[in-house]
Amino acid sequence: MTDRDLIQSSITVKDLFGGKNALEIYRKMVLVREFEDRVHASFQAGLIQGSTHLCQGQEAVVVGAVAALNADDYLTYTYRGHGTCLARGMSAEAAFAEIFGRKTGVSGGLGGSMHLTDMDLGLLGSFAIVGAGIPVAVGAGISAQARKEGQVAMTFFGDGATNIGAFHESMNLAAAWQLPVIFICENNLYGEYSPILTTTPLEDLVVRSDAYAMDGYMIDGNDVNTVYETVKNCVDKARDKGGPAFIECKTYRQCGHSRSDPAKYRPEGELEQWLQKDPIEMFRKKIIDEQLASAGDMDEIRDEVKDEIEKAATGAADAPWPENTDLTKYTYVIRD
Amino acid sequence: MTDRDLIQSSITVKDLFGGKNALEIYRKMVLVREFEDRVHASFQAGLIQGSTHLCQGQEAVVVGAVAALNADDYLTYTYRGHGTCLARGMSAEAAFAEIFGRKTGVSGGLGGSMHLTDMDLGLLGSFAIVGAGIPVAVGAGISAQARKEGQVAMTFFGDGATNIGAFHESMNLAAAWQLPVIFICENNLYGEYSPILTTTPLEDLVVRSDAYAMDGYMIDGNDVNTVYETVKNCVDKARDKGGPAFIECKTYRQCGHSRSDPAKYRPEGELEQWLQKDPIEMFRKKIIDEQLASAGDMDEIRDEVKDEIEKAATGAADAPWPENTDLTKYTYVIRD
Amino acid sequence: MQTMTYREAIVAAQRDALSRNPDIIIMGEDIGAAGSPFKTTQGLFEEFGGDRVRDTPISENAFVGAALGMAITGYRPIVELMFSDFMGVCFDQIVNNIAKHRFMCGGSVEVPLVIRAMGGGGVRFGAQHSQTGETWLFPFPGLKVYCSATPSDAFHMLRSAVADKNPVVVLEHKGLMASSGEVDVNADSDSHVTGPEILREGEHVTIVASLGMVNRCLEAAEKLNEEGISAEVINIRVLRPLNTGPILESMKKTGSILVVEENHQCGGWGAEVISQMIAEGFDYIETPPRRVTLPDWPMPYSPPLEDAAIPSVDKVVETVRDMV
Amino acid sequence: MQTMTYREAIVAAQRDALSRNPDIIIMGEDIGAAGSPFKTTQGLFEEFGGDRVRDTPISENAFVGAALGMAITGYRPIVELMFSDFMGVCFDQIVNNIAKHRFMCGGSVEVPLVIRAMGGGGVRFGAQHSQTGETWLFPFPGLKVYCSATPSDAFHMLRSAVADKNPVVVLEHKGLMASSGEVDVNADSDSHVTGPEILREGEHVTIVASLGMVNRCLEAAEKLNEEGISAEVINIRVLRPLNTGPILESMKKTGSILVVEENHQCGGWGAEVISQMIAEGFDYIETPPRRVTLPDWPMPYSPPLEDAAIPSVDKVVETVRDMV
Ligand SMILES: Cc1ncc(C[n+]2csc(CCOP(=O)(O)OP(=O)(O)O)c2C)c(N)n1
Ligand SMILES: Cc1ncc(C[n+]2csc(CCOP(=O)(O)OP(=O)(O)O)c2C)c(N)n1
Ligand SMILES: [Mg+2]
Ligand SMILES: [Mg+2]
Repeated sequence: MTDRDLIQSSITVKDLFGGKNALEIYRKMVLVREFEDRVHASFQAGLIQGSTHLCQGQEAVVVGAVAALNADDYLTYTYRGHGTCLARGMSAEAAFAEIFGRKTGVSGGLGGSMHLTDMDLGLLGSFAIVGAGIPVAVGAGISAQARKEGQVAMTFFGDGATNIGAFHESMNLAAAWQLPVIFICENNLYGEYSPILTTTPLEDLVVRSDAYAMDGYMIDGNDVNTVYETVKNCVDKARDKGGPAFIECKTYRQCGHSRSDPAKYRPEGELEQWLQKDPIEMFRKKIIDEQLASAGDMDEIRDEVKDEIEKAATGAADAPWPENTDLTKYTYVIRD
Repeated sequence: MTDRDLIQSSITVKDLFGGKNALEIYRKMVLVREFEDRVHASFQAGLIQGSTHLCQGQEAVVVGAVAALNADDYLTYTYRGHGTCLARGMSAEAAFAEIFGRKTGVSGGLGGSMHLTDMDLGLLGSFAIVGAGIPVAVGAGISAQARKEGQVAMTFFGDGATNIGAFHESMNLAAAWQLPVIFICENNLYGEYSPILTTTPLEDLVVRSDAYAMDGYMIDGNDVNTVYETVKNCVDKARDKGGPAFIECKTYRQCGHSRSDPAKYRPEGELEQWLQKDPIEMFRKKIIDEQLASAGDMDEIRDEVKDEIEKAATGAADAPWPENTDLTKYTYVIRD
Repeated sequence: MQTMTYREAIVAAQRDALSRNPDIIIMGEDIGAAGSPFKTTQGLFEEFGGDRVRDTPISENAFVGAALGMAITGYRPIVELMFSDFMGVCFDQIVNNIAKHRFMCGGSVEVPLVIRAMGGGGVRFGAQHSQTGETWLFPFPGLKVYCSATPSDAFHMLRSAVADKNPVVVLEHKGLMASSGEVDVNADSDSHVTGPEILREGEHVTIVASLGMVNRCLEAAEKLNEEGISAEVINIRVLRPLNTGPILESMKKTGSILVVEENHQCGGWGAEVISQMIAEGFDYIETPPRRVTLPDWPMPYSPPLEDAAIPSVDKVVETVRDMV
Repeated sequence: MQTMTYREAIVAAQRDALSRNPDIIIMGEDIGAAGSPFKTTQGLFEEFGGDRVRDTPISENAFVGAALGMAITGYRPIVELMFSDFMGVCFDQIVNNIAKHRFMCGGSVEVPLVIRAMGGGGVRFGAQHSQTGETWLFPFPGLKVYCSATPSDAFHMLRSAVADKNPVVVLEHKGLMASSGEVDVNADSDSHVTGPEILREGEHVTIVASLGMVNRCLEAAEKLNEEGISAEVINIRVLRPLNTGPILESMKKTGSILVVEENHQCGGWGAEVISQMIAEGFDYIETPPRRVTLPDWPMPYSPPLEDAAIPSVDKVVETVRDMV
């Protein structure tokens, strides 16, 4: 049965990552934060139309979970998936360009903010329909199981998504077939503007894994140590034919749901409380406390990242629009 | 949390039903059995084309559960729902006529074996798509809650149906809104030709109610006492704003899945074992043991039912076909 | 007569319905205190309370199916689907259950429910959030399908839908939310759903359009007028049950017909309209009927590509020029 | 040449695929040891084992979505949907994910998967188990949609679908399962999916049909022949991408066209075919094109009503008589 206590890792950063990797983890988290901040600014500035869904505050989940994967593993994620893509190594400039609708975007501008993909990185798809990417990850898990090379598939989704049929059917199928699929539930307490308890009869979604006799863990999703440690254990087990796992990461969406949502529906003080547990600040503090690096070292990393983001965003903004041509060949594979 | 032990009632038939009602319960169970046997025979005889899905062996579930309802309650059920309809009081002749495709059928022959309904009895619908009737019951539960007259909605579905999205979404919605909906899962161990464990990672589906913080019970579904007692308690609670409940009834489909399926996929001896626990025989024995009636009394009831079925089936077979006319008015309500 | 936006008209029709009929319950995602992402239920939660304006979980299949259950047990639900594309996750309930329930019950039950679905492109939401939903529903008897092109439509068609004893899907267009127009709230709503409305009279060509295409066709007609081409513009309004009578009359007059729809050509209602014109007005057709539709690929995200995909005023003008 | 039933052809095509390509995996409900309810996978489980012929839970949305995941990670799934009507519960995956994934990825991925769906009426399964599914899929670019009308189609179209790099939905008809015909298993499968096939040549009228309607039209042509009316009968075979070229050629010859489909008129592919004929062959049309379709109500269960609803040989004969 599922462990229903909130898991918090007690391993040191050093033991878990080693010094150098720890800074790389830190860099990735900052990269995600800076990227999302820039997307927000670009939206406000009119450089992006349509919608964006950002993940500031959830960096420990995406960076920690992705760090547990190998290069040949698979991922599916959502409209709120920029962070997953960057953590996995997607080019920030190509990501910006996609979000800006440019020809140099990861999908040549055909996809957009909700659809960043890069097959070479195993970034199989970002799905804009709630829950729709989960079965796709299950399929990747079937491939992994059939190929017998120890690959795993990981799928990211929100708390609200656990109320949709696709989640349920996918959990059941993965468990019934003992597929190497890692279900990462980013429980950021809200689905759009609705607090979880207005739509869901329980707050600790880990309970749901019992319904499939699946391993389940509820973890501090703002602590990248905890995320990495838990996910790594599950991934290793899955690689070794140990079947799927469900990991509920308690976290918080520091921004609004989408576009320029000011998130006025949040109770007073809630954001401030969660800002105290900001995943990047928490990790930074641990690194300093463990004397793996100085504040100055990390400021330097942040400044580098800021530069990188500035360059990437500017480059993307300068990129050309896609040509207005016949798009049939992007719709169908045309025979030679 | 859900009670995970198999519940078996210890109340006597007399205390639970009283003598007269017990015989009525017995009569209903025999009625369902005889009806289904006759449908089967009619299919074999070519009087029915298409398909039929029968419920011999599951009579204690449908009769016991329906007995716990009031006249103004609502029900949804499945293609395997003849028993539910008869238990609720649908005319056997009109049911036969529908299955035979006749004008005098409950739906004038438009519905068929998989679609017996009678709005006057709260028999809202028999759904041929697995799981599709469950949300409809949730809707009836919303009406019941809004009307505030203590009505409940009950929905019947199989073990296999708990793997489809509609089940999950409905359980969640009913729990989130604390609707008066009673979920009756007829776990007959098979979905079509597949034993439950080939498609589902656990056998005791009651566990699934925890995923919605919903009351859950796992009961001996072949013991009509147990079914009635458990369901009645849940119904009473739901009427009293106590919210929904999930009841897993362990039972067995004595026949094949549909049509003339010989059910060869069953392990040897399994059917025989379950025939030992035949719900009608078990109840009959209890009645005799408690001296509420004699074997002769009950034979008499059975003979009466047989006559009734004979008459109903013959009447239905003699009924005219529907006229071949414009069916628009059955498709749309046409304005006057 | 009042001037209001399309969005306001949607709110007004629901307010009107909630006030008149205590059996009406609205359900959808974030439609309560949040007033819905497109602000189409704004103020209703405050006015009518959480029992009648209900926030649902992200479980479209359950709450659309629940709407059927409510409709056949005495209530009248109005369900909001934030994007028409989400009909995919509840399609079974819409087309197999809701559309067929009355029929399968031998006509013994009425299914008075409304699904409002907001669709359409032009707002940079990408391939999974830009479909109008018209072609999805067009094949299914048992459903009524309305398309609101103006604030007046948005108000009256929704109000008529709510009063209907049949299941009605009202398709609305995201791109029209901020558009404004005159609404006579005292007019007879039912007259809006009898069929196509002639929005502009003309002599040389009949243009039939729906949803976001209607305004573009009116604009095109204006331009064509400057060139001496007189176009009659018809807002089709109701896809099911389809009444092509007024279109036929128009075509008999103009001898030529152009359909403009924000759908792919295959499965579009334009083919049906043209086929009916051919069947019933063969002798009146002077030039081959034409269609302007989406190209045969999903909606691209990039603004210039999306703009190029959606039938434009210019494309309509050119096509008409080519016809007459 | 071998004689086999439609059902056997389906099994044979899958056996062929499984033998040739180790990346092919079949999934569906009760398709393993049970051989599928319509016996369309019989013997495959025994021959290829449970890893390649997989029984699924009743979770169409999950396993159809999983097929997409498999296709983009190196495997080639063939999914069986026992009844086409069940596309309702996995429609989102089919039309929003599978159809659009390649496009949303900027063309950087191939999606080689096959969905086999068995549909159609005439077998007394009622309103929720009798739809062909043609109109459901017709609107969606990104999908290929095949309709098998003969054992040869069933074999070759499925085999070609399996070899395709695009997602293909192969629609099969329950009523044809036991029908038999010649299959040249060594023929080129791809030639079966280039477009319509002329099954009978004629001079006076072109009849276009799909699935279960094809045989009825051939029978009607036979009857008409006795009356001196010569009908050309075309099996449309591929709805997407639609290639009406051979139909146009035929119509240029006969000057008149009748479409027969087991779908409702609204949303049917017949309207598209007619619209294309009008657009491209306007000057060749001598009589207004006609359609014989289902009436505009769900499929009734009662045998005489179901028989009356489905286009019959007599109805086709009468309609042609009326045209020429
Ligand atoms: C099927 C479906 N319904 C509704 C939506 C609209 N929608 C987009 S995001 C969202 C909230 C999802 O909440 P959650 O799963 O918690 O993820 P989060 O956005 O918090 O990361 C909703 C309702 C959608 N995209 N798909
Ligand atoms: C969505 C859907 N998938 C598949 C089917 C075909 N089918 C009909 S009954 C059935 C088995 C259902 O099993 P269970 O829920 O256990 O109910 P039982 O038949 O045992 O009463 C299946 C797969 C269907 N009707 N609907
Ligand atoms: Mg959330
Ligand atoms: Mg079962």
